[in-house]
Amino acid sequence: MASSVLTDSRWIARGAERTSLSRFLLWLAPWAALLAVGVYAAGLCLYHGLNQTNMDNRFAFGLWIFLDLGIIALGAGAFFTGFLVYILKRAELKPILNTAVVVGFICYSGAVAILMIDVGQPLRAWFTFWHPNTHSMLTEVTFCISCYLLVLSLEYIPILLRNRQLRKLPSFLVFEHQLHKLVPVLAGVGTLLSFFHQGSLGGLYGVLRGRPFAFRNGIFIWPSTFFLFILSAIATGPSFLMLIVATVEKVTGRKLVPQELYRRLGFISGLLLAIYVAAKSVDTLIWLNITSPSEGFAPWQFYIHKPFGTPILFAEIVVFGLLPAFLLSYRRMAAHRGWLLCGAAMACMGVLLNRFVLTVQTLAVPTLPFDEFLSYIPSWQEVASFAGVIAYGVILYSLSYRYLTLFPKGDETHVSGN
Amino acid sequence: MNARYGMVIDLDRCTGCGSCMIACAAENNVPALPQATARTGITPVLVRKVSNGAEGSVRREAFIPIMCMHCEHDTPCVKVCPQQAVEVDKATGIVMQMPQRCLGCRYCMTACPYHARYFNWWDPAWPTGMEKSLNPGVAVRMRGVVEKCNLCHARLHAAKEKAAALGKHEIDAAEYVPACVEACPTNAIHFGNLADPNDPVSIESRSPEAFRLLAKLGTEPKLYYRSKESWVRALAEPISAHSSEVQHG
Amino acid sequence: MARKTFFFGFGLAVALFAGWIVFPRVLYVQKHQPLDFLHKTHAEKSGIADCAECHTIREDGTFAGLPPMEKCAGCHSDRISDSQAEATLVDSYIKTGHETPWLVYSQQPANVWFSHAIHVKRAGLACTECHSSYGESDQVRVYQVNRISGYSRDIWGHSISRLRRAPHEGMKMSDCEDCHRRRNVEVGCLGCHE
Amino acid sequence: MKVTRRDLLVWSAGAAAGLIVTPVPWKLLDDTSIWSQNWPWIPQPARVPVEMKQSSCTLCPNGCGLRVRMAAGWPVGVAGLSTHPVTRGALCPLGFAAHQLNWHPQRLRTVRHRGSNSSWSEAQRAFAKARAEGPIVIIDGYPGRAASSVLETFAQKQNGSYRVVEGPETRALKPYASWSGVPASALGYDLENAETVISFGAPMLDGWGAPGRFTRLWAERAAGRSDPQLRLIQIDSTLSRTAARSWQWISIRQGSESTLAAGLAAALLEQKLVPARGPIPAVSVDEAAMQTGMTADAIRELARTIVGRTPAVAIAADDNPSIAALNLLLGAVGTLGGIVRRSKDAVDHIAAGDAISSARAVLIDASVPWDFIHQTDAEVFRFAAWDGGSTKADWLLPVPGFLEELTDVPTAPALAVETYAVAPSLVKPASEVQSAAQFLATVEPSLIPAEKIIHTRCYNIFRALKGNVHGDEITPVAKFASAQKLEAQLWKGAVWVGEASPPGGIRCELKGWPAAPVLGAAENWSALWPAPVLPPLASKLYNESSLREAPDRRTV
Repeated sequence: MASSVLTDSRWIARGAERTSLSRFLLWLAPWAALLAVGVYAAGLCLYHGLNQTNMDNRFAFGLWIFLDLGIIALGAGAFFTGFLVYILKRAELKPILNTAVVVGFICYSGAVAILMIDVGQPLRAWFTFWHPNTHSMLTEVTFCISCYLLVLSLEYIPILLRNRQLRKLPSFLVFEHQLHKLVPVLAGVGTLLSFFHQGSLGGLYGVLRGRPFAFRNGIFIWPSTFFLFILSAIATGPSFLMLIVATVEKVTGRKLVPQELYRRLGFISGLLLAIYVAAKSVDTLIWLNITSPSEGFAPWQFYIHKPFGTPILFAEIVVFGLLPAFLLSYRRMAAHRGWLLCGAAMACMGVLLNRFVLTVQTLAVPTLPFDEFLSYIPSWQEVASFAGVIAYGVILYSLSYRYLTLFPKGDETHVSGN
Repeated sequence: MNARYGMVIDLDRCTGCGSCMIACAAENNVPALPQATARTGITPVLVRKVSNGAEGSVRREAFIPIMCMHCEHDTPCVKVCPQQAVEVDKATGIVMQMPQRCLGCRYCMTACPYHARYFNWWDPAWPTGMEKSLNPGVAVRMRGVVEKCNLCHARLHAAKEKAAALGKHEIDAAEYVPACVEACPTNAIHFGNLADPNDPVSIESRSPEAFRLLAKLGTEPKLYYRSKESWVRALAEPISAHSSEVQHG
Repeated sequence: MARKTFFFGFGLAVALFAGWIVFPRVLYVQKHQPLDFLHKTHAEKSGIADCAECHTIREDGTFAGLPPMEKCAGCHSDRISDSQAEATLVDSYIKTGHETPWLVYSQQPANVWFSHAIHVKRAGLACTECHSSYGESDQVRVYQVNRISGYSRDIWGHSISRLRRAPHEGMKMSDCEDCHRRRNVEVGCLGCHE
Repeated sequence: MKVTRRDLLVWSAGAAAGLIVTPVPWKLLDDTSIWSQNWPWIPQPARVPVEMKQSSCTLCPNGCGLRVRMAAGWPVGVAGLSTHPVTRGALCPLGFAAHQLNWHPQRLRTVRHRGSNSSWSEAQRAFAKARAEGPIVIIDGYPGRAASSVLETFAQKQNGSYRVVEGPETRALKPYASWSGVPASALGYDLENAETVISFGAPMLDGWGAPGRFTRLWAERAAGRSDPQLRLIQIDSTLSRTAARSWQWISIRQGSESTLAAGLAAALLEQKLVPARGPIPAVSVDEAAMQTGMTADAIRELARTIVGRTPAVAIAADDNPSIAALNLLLGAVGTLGGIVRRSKDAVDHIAAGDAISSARAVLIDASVPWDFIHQTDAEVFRFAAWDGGSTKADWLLPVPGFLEELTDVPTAPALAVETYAVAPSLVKPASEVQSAAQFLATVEPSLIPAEKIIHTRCYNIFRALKGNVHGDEITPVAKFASAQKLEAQLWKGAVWVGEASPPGGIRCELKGWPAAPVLGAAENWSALWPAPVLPPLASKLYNESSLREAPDRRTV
């Protein structure tokens, strides 16, 4: 028995090579510490209330909303890969499917956890389901995200149940088998749900008639940001997955997926990003010339406040939009792993910048003529809560990687030297 | 007939004394917390200082009380609330905020262009014994919920109840006067029914001196301002020729 | 398979028993009224016929709720019977001048504004519409209070499932809303909330 | 049968499935959300009947008319009394939260002696000892009340001295008092009939005089009008709150108010805008222009503006003889719309600011929330409801707080007519409180108690048959059948208003143009009153808005 305490080989998939348990625990320790700090900070916020944050009546949304929107956008790789594999039958993407599910699950569950801290009365949050205001984008977001989290859990369970020990239970095996058959359906449902909540997250700000910086005219009942968010999320989701897989390869020292898959992901990402940049540019032009002036705001006014000058608009569309689209889709650049990953990172930064501009700059710029420009610096509790979510993600992914089969075994080959 | 309660605030009369702010807070059991600041405190009415931006003897200053404008069309806060904690009351036109329904997501606060919504960052507290001075008829809000001007609904309740006791269907207009209106030492705040074209406030709201803040947003606020001074009227527009500024608090 | 069914069924049965039988008993604390006040006796012996004789609506429309001790003292300034309740009333409350700490079955929370004047005087509702025939009761009910919410059980209603409750049972917001819907009365949130 | 781990697992699955169809999860979800709506640590107001009472505010000598909402014996809301003849429904911002003051953490509830708790009997012993040893100076923070009369009588019996604290409005009337012999407390401004008001830094719209008195006049006759019936000309070195709203703001160099007054006088005489009926200023218009930073032409134009709409009256922020001399020249002394004498029988009192050297003990009756304490070696007995901060008193003696004491309300400073009101005790006083007058009555039983003096004063009003009583309606005193009926009206919050005194009655004898005062008075205004004890809600103005700049500024 003593040996079984020290080793966890019983739980590791047959034939898979994993580092020793002690090294693994050593790797986990700092993340666990960070998670503990995060849980403590979140506990402070729940116990004492949101006065623990540096948000205020004008800056009613802060770091959390920005990062929530960010990680949900990055987590879009989960539904999009499922969509590509099961609906569009792009089988070559299958090797990253499991990683996509796990990353998606981490992003969404983390976002939901942060949202629960971010509301002032979490005990009453279920009222949204009981007394929903169907006109609110946030209702749409809440319904779709909770449903999609359920879908992600259902997608995650088969991966979990294929663990060496768990599959010994016959009923689990049956359950897994049944669920597995469901996965294409789940992918379809997930795509639908994601489509709506990615969109309604964009709509969240786009509908704000009272915030002309964010307000957008729409198509049907949805403002243009609805569609831009979907586009930008599916454009950067694959890039983020690429970055994750590259990081895992780096950390584990193993080659997990073929280089061709990187290029494939990069091409998809780059192509969609190019479409997004085009759409975003059109939208920006419409907003500059029609939407904003019709509400009585001269758009240049939004850019007179440093550091939110026009360079940020340029950075969003060109530096972190057009440029990574080029790096990812231009064959000669994408052939270099370095440029490819650089492009992917820039694409992810672009989507984060877009979410930042929409959440933070919207609140910072004045609406009333006698308002002043505001700034806000998150408190340590806000930062720590979020760092806790990142730690949670790393830990959950590490555990999943170690004990579950995320990648096809054939691809787990040693990279020489490391 | 349904009423549309609204106000016209004569900015030429506002001296910025702050009586409305305190009367409002006292009426609505708003706590005064020592840790609250200009950015975290609850001031359902907030008097702000504005200027024409000039310096020296040509400088002009005015005071402008900001409160919920009770927007009538496409009310930004009502539309965004995920669980119907905000609604426009059909009978009165009052934009009602229901703290007991609110989950504290603060989406409505980001939606409000007037920054007239406030979040309870702390649990309310009073020095020992001072809770005896709380106004009966207004429930104290707990932390984690949004609140704003509900046009002194406790006074509307009292007026309705009195009317019912007397067997009347309509309230006596004199019985329902919001605290800020009552408190103003220069009678700068005029309160009335905009649905009645002959109501003095209704007539005043149509005066060429009357204006509304950010009217181009199309939300049809029921709070009007008026001034004889053109630079004050220019505050209606977000882009003014003068670069207006505020006291930094 | 049978073994599995047994354990599954056993777990199910335990949960059902705990949820339907034990839980309501644990959730509510039983409290007794400070005095054995009987509406029926008062109606019969003192000829009080109208609820409003004691539960008055004041001139400004506000509802006085339970009558103050001085109203009781009108008849009970000294003991007028030999019961224990009579002795408690006169000795502990009337003579000391303390108000009786009645437990109000229909107590609504601070955030609820309910106007008896509007419902009784304008809408012409009978007291029994909401309070059932409590005014004719000849025994004192046990007062049950929810441990978590602090509400009287009458708000939720006696039936824990709320499924087959009597027409007058239950004073939750949904009950108010149902009645308003039936009568086509629309009041909005702050119509009933403070 | 051996129960395995798997059995337990299956059992749990069954239990979980069962639990879903019991009320447990759903009722708990509902109850916890209800709990969050009724957190036991959130205080909620009691459901008690509310009744309306009328009274007068006694927190400062302005005596605003109050409408007090009372619930279960406690005040739960304060508003202005619209039938009040002076304040007409207005209150200072502080007043709207005055009902919180009795619960202020700095409320004095026990006798304090040099930082430690003591008792009334100890205080009495100490006072008796001091009284035996030497003269006692009594400083009255709110002169003119029945209680003031008790304090004054005691001081006379002791060969002691009775001094009063005067507000800046009263101090600004001091020059006329010294030139005419009429006490400053008997003088007032007839603003109701003035058409031009030239304020030399007096915060006319920001806490000058009784709340509502000038602001309501201004709102009705001036606000927003390009050619108002009442012209408010504000002379201020900065764009003050009043300057911002005035008809005309004259910006001058800080501290040059006296010079401008003299310069204006010179300009008036030079342009023959007024008859030469007073002293001749020693400065020329050009010299005044140099010192004030205005142009000579601007001063001349201002002079023309002033006489353009008369009656015109200049108002100083504090004791400033030059501005008083300007009023003499304008003919604004003893005339309609100018400075008037409102009472025949007021007496002059020594101002509290004068040095106290010989006193063995100083008794300060500061039942107002502001403190004013002077350096003295004598033993100081300070009566106050609130510990207003930096007091060096040896004894802090708790007095009844807001609405807790029966007192009367004499005429507010700077009024044109006499008024009288009674503020009955509406709230049960905190235990262990005693007013200064009550305390002195225990020391010296021969004193007539304040309550009796109030009855006498009411009776005297009835007997004089002059003026009107402003209650729900206005009733002439002559119409009252008995003194009791009149008194009952006053007890219910009605206010007696005397008759306007005929013009004249102030004959100023002034040799030459007075020298400028040492202090630039206008700048000193906000420093006159140290930081008051504010109701928590009033502090919102400072903490939660940018409306009021400095935390040590006077709020009323």
